[in-house]
Amino acid sequence: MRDPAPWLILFPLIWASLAFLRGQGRGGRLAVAGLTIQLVLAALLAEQIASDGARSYTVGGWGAPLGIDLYADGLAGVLLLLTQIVALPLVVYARAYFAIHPDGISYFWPLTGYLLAAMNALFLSADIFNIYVTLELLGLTAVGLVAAGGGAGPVGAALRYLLVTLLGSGAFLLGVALVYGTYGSMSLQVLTPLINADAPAAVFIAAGLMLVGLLLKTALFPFHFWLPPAHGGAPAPVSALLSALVVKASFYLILRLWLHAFAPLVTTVAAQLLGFLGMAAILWGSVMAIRQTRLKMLIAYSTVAQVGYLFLLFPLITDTNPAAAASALQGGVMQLVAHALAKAAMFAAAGTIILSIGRDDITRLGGVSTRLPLTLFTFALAGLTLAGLPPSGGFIAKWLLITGASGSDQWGWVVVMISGGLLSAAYVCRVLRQAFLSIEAGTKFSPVSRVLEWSAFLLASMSLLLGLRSTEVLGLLESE
Amino acid sequence: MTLNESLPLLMLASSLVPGVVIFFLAETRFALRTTLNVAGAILKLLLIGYMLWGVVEGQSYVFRHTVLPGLELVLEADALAMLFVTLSAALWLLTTLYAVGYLERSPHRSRFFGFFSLCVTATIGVALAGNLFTFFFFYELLTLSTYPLIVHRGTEAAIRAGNIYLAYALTGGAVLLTGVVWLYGLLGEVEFAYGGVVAAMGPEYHGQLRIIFLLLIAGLGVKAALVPLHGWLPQAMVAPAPVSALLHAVAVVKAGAFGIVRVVYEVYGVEFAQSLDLLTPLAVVAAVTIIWGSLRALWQDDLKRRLAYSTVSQVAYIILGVALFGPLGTIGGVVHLVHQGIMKITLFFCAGNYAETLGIHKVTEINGAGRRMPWTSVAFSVGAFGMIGLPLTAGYVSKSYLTQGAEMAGMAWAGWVLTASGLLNALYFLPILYRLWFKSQPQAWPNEHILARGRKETALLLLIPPLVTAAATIAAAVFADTNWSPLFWAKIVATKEYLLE
Amino acid sequence: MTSALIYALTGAALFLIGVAGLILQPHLLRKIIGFNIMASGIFLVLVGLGQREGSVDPVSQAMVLTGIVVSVAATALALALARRLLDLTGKMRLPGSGEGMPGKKPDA
Amino acid sequence: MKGVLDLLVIVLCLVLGAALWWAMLDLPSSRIHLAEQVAAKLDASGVTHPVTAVLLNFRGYDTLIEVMVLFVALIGMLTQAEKGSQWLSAGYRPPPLPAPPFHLEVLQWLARVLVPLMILTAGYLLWAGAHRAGGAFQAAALLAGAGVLLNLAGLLPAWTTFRAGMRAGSITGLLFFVLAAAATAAAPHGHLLQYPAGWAGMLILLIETGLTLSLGLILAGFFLLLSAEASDGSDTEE
Repeated sequence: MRDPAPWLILFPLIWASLAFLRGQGRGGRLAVAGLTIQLVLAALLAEQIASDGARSYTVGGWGAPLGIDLYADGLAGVLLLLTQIVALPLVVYARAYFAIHPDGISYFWPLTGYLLAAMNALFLSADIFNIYVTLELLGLTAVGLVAAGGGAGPVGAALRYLLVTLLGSGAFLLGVALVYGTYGSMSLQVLTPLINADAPAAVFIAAGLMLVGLLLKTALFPFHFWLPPAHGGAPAPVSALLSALVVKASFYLILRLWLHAFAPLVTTVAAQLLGFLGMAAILWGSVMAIRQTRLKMLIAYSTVAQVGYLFLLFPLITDTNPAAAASALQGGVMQLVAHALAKAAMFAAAGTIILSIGRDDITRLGGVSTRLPLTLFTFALAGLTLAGLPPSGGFIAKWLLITGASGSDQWGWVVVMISGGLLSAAYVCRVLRQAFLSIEAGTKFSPVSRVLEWSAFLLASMSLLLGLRSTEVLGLLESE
Repeated sequence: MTLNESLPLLMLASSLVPGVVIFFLAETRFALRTTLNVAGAILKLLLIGYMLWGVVEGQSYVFRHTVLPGLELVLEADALAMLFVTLSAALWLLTTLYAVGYLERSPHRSRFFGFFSLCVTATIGVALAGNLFTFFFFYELLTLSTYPLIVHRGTEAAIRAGNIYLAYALTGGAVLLTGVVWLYGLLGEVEFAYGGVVAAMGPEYHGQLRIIFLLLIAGLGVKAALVPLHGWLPQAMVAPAPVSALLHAVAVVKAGAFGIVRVVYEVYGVEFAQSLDLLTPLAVVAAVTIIWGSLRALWQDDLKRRLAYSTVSQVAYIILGVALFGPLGTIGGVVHLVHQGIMKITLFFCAGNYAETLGIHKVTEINGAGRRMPWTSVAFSVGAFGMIGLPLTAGYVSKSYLTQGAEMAGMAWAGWVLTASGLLNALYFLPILYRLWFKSQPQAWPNEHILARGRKETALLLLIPPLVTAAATIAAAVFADTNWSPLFWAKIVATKEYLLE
Repeated sequence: MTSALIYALTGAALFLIGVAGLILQPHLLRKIIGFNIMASGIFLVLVGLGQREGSVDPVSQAMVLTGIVVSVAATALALALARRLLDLTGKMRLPGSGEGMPGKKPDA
Repeated sequence: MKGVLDLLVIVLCLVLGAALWWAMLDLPSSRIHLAEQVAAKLDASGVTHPVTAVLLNFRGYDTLIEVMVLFVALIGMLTQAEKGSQWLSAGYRPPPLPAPPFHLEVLQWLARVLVPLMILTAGYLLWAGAHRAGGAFQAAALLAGAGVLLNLAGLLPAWTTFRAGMRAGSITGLLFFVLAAAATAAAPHGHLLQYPAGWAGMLILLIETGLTLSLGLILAGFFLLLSAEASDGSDTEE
């Protein structure tokens, strides 16, 4: 195929629709087949980007500003590839998971398909109104997935999530309206030189509104309040998809707007503010994770903390020397990739544990180390990445970020990053510690399928190997 | 990839591959697991033998892998690395054999041996690291692979010890990382080289370099158990005896001390470090550690705890040697890296034997054990004599070089510290020996697991390793002047570090 | 100032009224209505700014149509979830602390 | 604390409002006039009404995703509705609806007269969309309105689920759109949603027809799935 880009959007749409046709709980095989093809397509696209540079695709053949363009640069290529790589083991996992736990499935498969279509479309979009539509599709599918869990907890969490995501996309759309009103175009390529030339006050307000909207969706402190119940309350495969990928989508948009179209609007104060919020997220998320009593809530709060790391890159890339900025940007993207792999693995491992012992209580995990050694090992490996310890991808990410911070003489952020890593180690250890205790009387470990254990392990080992093969990822990222 | 490039990698693989395979072996595959372990260890020793010869011949064994643009994992077998590698690999083989006997019939052996092999892999990585980044990489890996071994028993005490260890080691790692990144920021790349690499920096950087030195030493000092960063080591003695052997002799403490050697000699360069006035404070810290560890050891009734404090004190000898400016001190410190390992592992093997065979955990319970377990007690006595520094033991060799080094460096007080420490060592080891040999046996042993059968005082696999290391303790002294002694290698290292060639 | 700009200014006001309602009103139905007011405000801004120079702008009209469809979909889903929550808990309120209270430990 | 936060929200809203007004009043005229480009390319779009041209051709890709948004909302509702009897699990009973102020038969008669007219009008709107205000969404809304009217008149029971036929009906139109898009993307030298020359008008009409039927079903579903709750009790209208 000459252009894999549109097919990355069409394929999930098609298999999700077919899965819906087949009814509740059906379509797992379609998903695995579809994602396998998507993975090949994403790899193909990444290959094209790496060899020929960024690619543009005119939808409808009209071209911007009249039509909509798709645009795939290195960053988009990394995220597309990451999404399919994380999602494929997760759908394999989900098939095994829902085989044991069928009443939670509902319309999991079609919703997952639409979710992936929305993500792929979002990564590829180069038109701010189109981005808004993909954001809404992403938000509603994610809410649907959380709500499908049933019960007052998940439904309440889903509704809160829905309202937040609507508020976020509302702010984003108002920003779009202001930008369109100012320049008369929504294409990022067309807008970039226009904003560079002249930006009236309305565009600053628009950028602020869009940023706040995306922060809400990314769950950056203090907008994180909706995330732990939504991610912690959903079935494990859903939690994994949401925590690993969905929050990254809105972060990707922030990064993309910040680096390109809105770059002239960026101020050091805003960058430092984002950094401070990121710091608060790291500290607050980690401390809350340490205090949780339920395993999945701990992991969800860990996402709050890890999202904070992503935002530390803004003070490092704004008004600093180019070497430090490049290093920090690479570190941020590595953190994104490593966290996606690790968090998917971690939620999957937690799901396996919960399926096996039938409860979610951190203080009652005794015996997991002997009955589910591979799953616990998976959890620990994922924990390595979160704590940024070698040889994981998280370590490389932290190394790059710290290099960026020290290179731009912002030593405060170094302290934050390093202490954040220790806090992550603390909450991962809390789980390991309990799991090494002997089996509590009366606990029954029901057998779980090997697919559950191995698919999670695959994800965790990828997050680990990333530490040794990061040059490939960074090479793709650098392709302009 | 040429053979010389792949050899360092093969060194890692010879323990990594068996380790990974062992993880997935069923608990009952005893024979296969043991075969894998021993085969890996022997293969590693063979590789080392070949490479030792090569290093003497002037071959270079370097493996490079680019992790990031401008950042490489470098594995390089130089003289200092080979010294540590040989020690670790030889002791690994003995410890494996010992552990096979020690853990017989206990649960989760696959997990244990899997992490055990990972741990050795990390140690080999630490030893072969050719730059500071690689060193840090494996240094943290070592922390992580040791944790499951410490908590192996799954008791509350073991898990608490594990968490204390992890808290200390990870915090140390974080401090170390700060220093490493800082130094990379200044230099771009910090590859180990004889004579150091930072000396070229202008005087305006000297302030920063001092702070970085402090960060690096503090980070490494946690594992090397320098006072006041030693708190984890006595706690960790709840781990099984083979793990204690690993912690105290083969891997963890050694990695910290080894790192300090690398930083002082091959990052800063000993002359530059001296010119920055960094060595005297380091010597003072080492001296304080030596005395403090010995003093604390005096009051411990728990045998392994006493040995743990003894380690705190003995490892600081290495640091002291490093801090004594001049080749003799260097030789003493570097050779003690090996000697302390051999002697301390003997003692821990023996302590494990007493515990496994008779249920003895305390010094006060050991009365008369010499007659019940003569071979173990002979080995223990040799180890203890070595620690005190009596002639014809490895400890004597290192101590004499250290004392001369102190004089040469003009730090006579360090000589007094060594003498005092020797006395203190005698004070806490001789009473044990007295109880062993001269007190009468009690009515019943605390908990006799293994009954004596004829002349076999305990399981053979438990007995052979300490006897071998005890013999090595004596051999290292008797054959100190031959070409294959640790001392010979330490001299090669010192020659290169002081660029005397 | 053209008449179209008046729509945009009104739209901005509606947006903020809607946002305040969405955040501050505890009753779910009011929150959903708040969202709809907010969305209408945005649509007015979109059309108003697009046509502030007097000419008809089919692009902004098309975008508003798209936006309306999206907001209908979102409203339907929100209503369904709200009704389900009502059935499960007997209350037309979000469980836990309510929005805008960052970090409150959510109940298990 | 709550009061302070509420006040903060209000103050922030007021500040933002002031900023928005100030910025809008100060807006320079825009550089790009898409309306002109739309007019220039209208002939090639296959339709004569500019809004339809934007919706189904120039920015047809937005519409493709937008109908998916509608559809996903329906799936989200189905995940809730199809919990079946759990709708009223907590024992909560909504208060009974007030009785209609007029006789039900009148409403039913009205519905019987109006619904065919509504369907007819929907057809007209669909066709008219090509050259004047109208189109698939308007037609679908009318169809859904017919369903709502029938339900309120007691002629059409509320829905609790989507059986295979309804699922097929609700997805076919969308799937046709997606497949048409795929076909355009797969065509040699084609791009996603680039209609072959001369075929644009025909394809747009086909897509709109499919969408009208499916969207009608989806929009009706929004109401009829929700109304199931209210009448799920002992009400005889079921």
